[in-house]
Amino acid sequence: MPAASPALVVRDLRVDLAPRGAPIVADISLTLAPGEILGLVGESGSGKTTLANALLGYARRGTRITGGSVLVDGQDILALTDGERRAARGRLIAHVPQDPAMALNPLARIGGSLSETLAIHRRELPPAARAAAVAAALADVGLPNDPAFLRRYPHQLSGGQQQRVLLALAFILRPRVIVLDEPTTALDVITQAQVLDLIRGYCREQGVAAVYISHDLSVVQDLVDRAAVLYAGRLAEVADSRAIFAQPMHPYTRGLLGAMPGVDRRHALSHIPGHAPSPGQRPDGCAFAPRCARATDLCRATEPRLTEGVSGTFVACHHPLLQTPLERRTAQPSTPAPADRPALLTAAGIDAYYGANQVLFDVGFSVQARQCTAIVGQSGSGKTTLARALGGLGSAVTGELVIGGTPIGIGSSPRARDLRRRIQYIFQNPFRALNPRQNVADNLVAVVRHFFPVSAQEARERARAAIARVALPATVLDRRPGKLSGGERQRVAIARALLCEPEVLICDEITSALDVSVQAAVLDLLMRLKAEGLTILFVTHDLAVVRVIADHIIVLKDGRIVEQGEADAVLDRPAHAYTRRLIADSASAAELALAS
Amino acid sequence: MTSRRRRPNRWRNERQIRAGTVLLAAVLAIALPGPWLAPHDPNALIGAPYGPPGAGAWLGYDYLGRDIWSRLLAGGLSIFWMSIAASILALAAGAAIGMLSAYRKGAVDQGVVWSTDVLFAFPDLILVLLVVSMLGRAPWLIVLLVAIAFLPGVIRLSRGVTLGIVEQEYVDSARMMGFSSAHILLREVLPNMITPLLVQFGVMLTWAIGMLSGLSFLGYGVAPPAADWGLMINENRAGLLVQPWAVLAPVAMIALFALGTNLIAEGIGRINARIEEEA
Amino acid sequence: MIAPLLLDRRGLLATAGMTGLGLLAGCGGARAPQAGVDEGKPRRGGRLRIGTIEPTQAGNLDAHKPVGAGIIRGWAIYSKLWEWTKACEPTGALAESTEIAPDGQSVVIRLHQGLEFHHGKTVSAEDLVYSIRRISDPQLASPYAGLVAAVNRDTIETLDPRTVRLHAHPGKGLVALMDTWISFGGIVPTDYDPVHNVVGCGPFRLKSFKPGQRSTFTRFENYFKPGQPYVDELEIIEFKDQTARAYALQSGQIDLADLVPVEQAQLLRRSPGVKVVTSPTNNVQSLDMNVLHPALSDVRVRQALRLLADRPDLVKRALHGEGTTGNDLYSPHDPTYDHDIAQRAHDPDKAKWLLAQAGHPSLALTITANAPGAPAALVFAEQARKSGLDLKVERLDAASFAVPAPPGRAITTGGIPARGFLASALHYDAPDAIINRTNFHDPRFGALINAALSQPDVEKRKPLVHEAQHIQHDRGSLLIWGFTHVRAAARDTIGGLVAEKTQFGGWRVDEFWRKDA
Amino acid sequence: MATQAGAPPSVGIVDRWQAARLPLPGWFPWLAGRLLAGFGTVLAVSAIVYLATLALPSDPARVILGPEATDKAVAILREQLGLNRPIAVQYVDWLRHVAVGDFGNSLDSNVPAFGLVIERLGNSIALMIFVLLVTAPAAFLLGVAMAVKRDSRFDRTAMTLLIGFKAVPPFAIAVALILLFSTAVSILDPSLSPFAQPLYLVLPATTLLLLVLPFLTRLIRASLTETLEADYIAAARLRGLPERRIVWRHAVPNALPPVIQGFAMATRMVLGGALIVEVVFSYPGIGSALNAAIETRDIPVVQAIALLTAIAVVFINLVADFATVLLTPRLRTTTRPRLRSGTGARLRLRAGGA
Repeated sequence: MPAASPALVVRDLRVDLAPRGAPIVADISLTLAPGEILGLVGESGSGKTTLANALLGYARRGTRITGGSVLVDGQDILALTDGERRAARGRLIAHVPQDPAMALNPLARIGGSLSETLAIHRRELPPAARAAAVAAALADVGLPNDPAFLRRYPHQLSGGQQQRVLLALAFILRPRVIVLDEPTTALDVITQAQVLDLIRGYCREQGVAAVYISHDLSVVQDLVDRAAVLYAGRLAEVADSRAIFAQPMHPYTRGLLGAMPGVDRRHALSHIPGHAPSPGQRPDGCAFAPRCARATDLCRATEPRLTEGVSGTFVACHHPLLQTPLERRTAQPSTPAPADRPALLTAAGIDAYYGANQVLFDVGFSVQARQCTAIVGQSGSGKTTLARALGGLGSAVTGELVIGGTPIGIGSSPRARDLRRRIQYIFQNPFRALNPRQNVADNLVAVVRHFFPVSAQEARERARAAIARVALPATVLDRRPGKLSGGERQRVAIARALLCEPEVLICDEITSALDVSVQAAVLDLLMRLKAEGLTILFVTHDLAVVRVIADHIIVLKDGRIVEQGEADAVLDRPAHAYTRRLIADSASAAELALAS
Repeated sequence: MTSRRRRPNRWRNERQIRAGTVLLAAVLAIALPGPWLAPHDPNALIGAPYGPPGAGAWLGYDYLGRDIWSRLLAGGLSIFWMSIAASILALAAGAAIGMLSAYRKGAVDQGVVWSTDVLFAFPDLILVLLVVSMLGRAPWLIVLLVAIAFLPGVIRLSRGVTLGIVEQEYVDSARMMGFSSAHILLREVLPNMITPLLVQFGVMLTWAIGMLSGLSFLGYGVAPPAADWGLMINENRAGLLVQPWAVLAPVAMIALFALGTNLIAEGIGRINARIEEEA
Repeated sequence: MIAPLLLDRRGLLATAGMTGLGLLAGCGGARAPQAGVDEGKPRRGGRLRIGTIEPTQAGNLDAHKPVGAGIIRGWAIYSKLWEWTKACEPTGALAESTEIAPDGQSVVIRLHQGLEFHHGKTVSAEDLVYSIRRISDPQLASPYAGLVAAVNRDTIETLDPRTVRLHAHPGKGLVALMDTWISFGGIVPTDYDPVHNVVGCGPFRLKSFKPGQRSTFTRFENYFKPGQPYVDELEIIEFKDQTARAYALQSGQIDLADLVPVEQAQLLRRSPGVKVVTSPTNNVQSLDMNVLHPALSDVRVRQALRLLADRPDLVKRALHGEGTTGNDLYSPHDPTYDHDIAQRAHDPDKAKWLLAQAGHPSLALTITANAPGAPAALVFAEQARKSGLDLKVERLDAASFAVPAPPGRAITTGGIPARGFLASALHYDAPDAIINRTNFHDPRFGALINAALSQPDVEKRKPLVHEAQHIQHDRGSLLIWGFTHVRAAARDTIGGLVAEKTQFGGWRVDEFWRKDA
Repeated sequence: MATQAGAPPSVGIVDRWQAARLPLPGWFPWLAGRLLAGFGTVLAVSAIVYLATLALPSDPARVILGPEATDKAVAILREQLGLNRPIAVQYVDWLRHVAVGDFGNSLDSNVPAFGLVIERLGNSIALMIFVLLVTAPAAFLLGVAMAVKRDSRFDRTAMTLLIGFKAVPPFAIAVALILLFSTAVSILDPSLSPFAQPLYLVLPATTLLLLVLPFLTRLIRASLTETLEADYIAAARLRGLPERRIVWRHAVPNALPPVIQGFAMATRMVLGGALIVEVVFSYPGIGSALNAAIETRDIPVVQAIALLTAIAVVFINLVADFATVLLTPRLRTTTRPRLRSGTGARLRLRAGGA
């Protein structure tokens, strides 16, 4: 711990829901030295965004900061008057929001937003000095600062550029502390890496402390000095980043790391059963107890306090694992395609158009039965268009498609009902995959009776079996999708697909909207289904997931296949420069260190 | 601590709906059983024209000497069923057209959008006045015309909502599985349109009441000698300053009726919107 | 049926103005007018503002084809050969003498000496000929051409610069000419044009005219009545709404309001500085029975309906008591009227007996009414219902009501402004009546009317009219249940507005004067 | 109820223009398309109006001459008015005249219908402007105040009042106002233009105000409430910008587009609602003119009013959509909307419609 006076000291911070008073975030205590980056990791519902806002003394509608203090350079933000607090925001402690597209005022030009911040906080600056400061701020984040760029509107910038503008807005007043709320989630892997470098460099050079909030451990691992894990509104574990990855003490942290896929090696993922309780529904005692294999009556009765474990580390658990390091089991490698058997699904000469411009250029490939073929590409590579074309959607698509020897219409061209049954599709956003007005049983029964001439009774029976097969409790059948978590809904979607007894299951980024722990469970399920004979076509941009599940990889760039081959071979020895670039940006330095 | 928010508006909606129900119940208590409760025959000529309120008739007599209170009791039924019929008709037709055109897209959709623009541009009252003066005052015709006047609004709403729903993945999934369009529309799209349509029904009901009574007021509504609130206003308007009750009573009833339905519609709309958010 | 503006009680839905015919002559009711209070000697000068009601039309200035408020403007601009006295008899105006030939087939009319038009031209025989030929000119298509149909417009003789002889078409009589041609017989110069050269010899010259809004006039010094008109300037403002006009009169924005409906009259009678003058007239209120209708072709059914009408109750409710009961006969003020015919009593039992006799114990009929006629229709329907008849009332707006009646129509509300017996017959049920909605063609009755039309001598005409009236009373097609009063209102500072037996109390612009001039 | 703003240009049109590299502003093809659609709409309305008025059962000639005129006279007048020609010929001929603003003469006062209607339209527009001039600022300030003080006692009472006024039909309010202020109201001198008599405008304007104010205020409140929940507002607060500046410089401008659409709807409501109000107050506007014209079957005037109202409505919609496009940089610069399919993009269900 560097000796200089701490940049940020948070003591017993607590934020409650406004009307009902149930705690969203409680007992938060942290200290941060200048130049130090603290990673704050938490899955959805853990209250990380509420915490981020509370550090700047801001509570969204429906929430209220009810206790604790936030000292920045010795000044308690929460105790300031409204006027003083407003002055402190930006100058003392700055904030970088999550989704760049939504966080910039669409009517304000880039230059305007920047000079406005200066005009408010640094009134004494004459216009010329202010313009210079704006230009300097843009240069710091690697953006052009010519007048044309300054006059641009947010919608005229790329995602990465927008995020850099937000960084400039945060850096411009030289704050002592910066709070970054998942700044890279909305970006593609390559831009994400650039932004992370930018942040790391800035904090080091300016000696600025930073709190980097994320739901993705792999991103945090590479950037932060110390990491803190947030679960159900409470700090589960705080430790040096290297220590936490090697020797996680809290069962939840251990579970998270276990569920984290890595690009470097094919890990066998272990997932955490159940899902995190949302504010107001948290059980007594340790919130993680219901999901913890080591839970005892003590855990269920009393709330564990954050106590110091090994020097410099803190853990809130009655039975922390102090000595046992984390071992990552390696799954068996991807099975190469057997030469003799014919491909189950072959596609050739696929072209697709979006309006006037072409998106797919003469794409052709084949998918082996009982294997998982991954289609990998960044946003805009056309992978989703391709997937939808195979699944049976998309009007401006041409090409041949053959399944099990019989030709099948591509895109929205007509298909026989039995052929439609053999290919099933799972969508990315679980919250829009199920009809909200029908309960799960009705959703499933309708599909069964569409494809198979069975009675309602028989259909309901099959539905119950499918739900069990995707490891969901039978009680889910009578509930409406609205009452289920993201992970549960995605499993129901998979169950719906399984009911059709498909031969090929196309998964379009089905885990990207899920938390790491839930993603692991779903990937686990898919691998079990593959083992039971299902052929899977997995579309994603996340190479770590590909490493876990794929046997065969097809890399797509700007509508063309640049490389394809056996999964481990392609990932270990990428031939094409673009693939190499993707792998480099996905794998974090620390993880590489772990692997060696 | 900053930005503290007072009680959310959940209880305001219950109160709003309760107030609306009370008002509506009061009006219906007069309108529905009215014809059988009326002390005198609504058309009977019993008092002096514009006779002041007195023993026989506590609201007095209208321009022909008929008991205002009896006519008020008998006059609510027509406006009640006609406004509900018009709203339901417009809702059913509008929802169907809007849903189909948004689902089909292409030329059909453009055609529907353009024709709703035409109907919107056409001042609806002109259409109603012209046709009523052409074909006479049959109640079913008036209901049909009022429904047509509301049609573009409902089409636009249902088309907008359907466009939103059709983008959803569960509709794509149904399409991929080869479900028929009819199935998709009836089981996937329609159930999700219920809430916005319900709210629009409430708003339309209020407009229908206003329009129907306006028509009677201009003399194009229900034909005499029927007892109808709008007609009562029209008939007795000349004697407004001599016997105000003949006009004030029906005006008050119409206003309360419209207010009641509106409060209920607003309340239901807001509660449903919040349920929708939580789903 | 004519929807006289006069009978309109529903301010806003006044439609008679639209049909434009309402305003012919209208003469006094049975009772003598209220005694004219002595207002002293009329004073010269000042400005008179009259507010009239014109809800729908913009109106025009044509002497022979006035529309809407054009009629009251006609009284200011144009004079006629004759005019109505306050006792409702036609008397000479521009005409010095009118002699009808003994056989009623021709009439000699001589103009006064030295009459002038507004633009100075002397009024001569050629102008008279031009005027009668203009009103009857088919190209002008004036609705009032029918009233001078008896005159042969091609065989008019000019005896001298001031005298002409008119000949009747064969078989037609000219006895009623004074009665029919008096209202729209404005005498205009040969160079007359209704838009660009609006000239007559009436009491005022046209100064300005804004259709649908207002018209202003200046005094015509050579008016044929010496010393009249008394005011220097006249202004006619067209209001769209009775209530607005009533307030204007109360607040002094206007000086006089014509044809005030009964509701406004009750209000104005209680307002300070305003007086309301009620003229009892013989303007007919009737229910016209279509004789061709299967049930109504039977005299017994017609008589039964006439017995069912409770006439005092109809006057009380439909006219708010401001009217007198009728005896199914028009023009009671006409000298040839037979006052010995017994007044029809209200006898529902006899009516039920008659209906049973006619084989229609429970008759179902429809009464077609326009806005002014609706109240009476509703009241009569209610009265009939008490005796088991099912009368449905169908209210039409003005335009649909004006269309010629479809054959199946049973009863229609109606009424005409009062005038002489013959003129009324020429209107309602004479053989060649302009509008015969009731399709009443009784050979004997027709012969009597034609004979009367050619019999200028009153005494010789009386027996003919009496017998005709008996036929009407015994088997006629008109249920004339009442006659209505006409009200006009003015500020107290206005003189010359007196009750009279005609409906024109509010239009005698040449009589009004300002007491504060 | 912000109706769907004019949909951003369909991709097809933009591409053709873009390909042609014409130096036109991005939104020009959209504007050209909208003008064409607007013209088509007006043409369709003219056809409906013409056919509807001609199908009226009663014959205009008879209506002018009244029941007393002989059938011969009526026939002559029909000929003079050219009512015997086939409908199609009459329609085309009528359209030719209408194009130059000649709707023929009013049947009852043979004054050119166009002149009569324009004057009455002027009165109605005067009333409309008077109403909107009062309603716009009032609705704006009230709406903003309610949005900023959301769920406060002020917000709740104001909302209840607004719902109350929105519900009561306009003519009921009108009748009540007449009774309350019957004597105080000054009388319209028919000859002077309403502009010169503002006092007369008070009652009809108040009635229309009560019809439009609730709608507009709630629209502004809803739009601003939604904008205040946006991420860039929270980001601005976290940048330490004062609340007042955030509301007026950031939130309100972004809340404007749906409000402008609401304004177009409000003007349409005033034009529509004015008919009954004008009739009740006998205000010489286009509403009472229409009511009278229908009663007297004055077909040229009915046609003129219907068409001019339709043109006014189409024009208002166009102006509103155009303003929306200008106010939204994303639409104004119309670089073809890039597909943002980023992983974390939260696709919000944007229900359009009322």
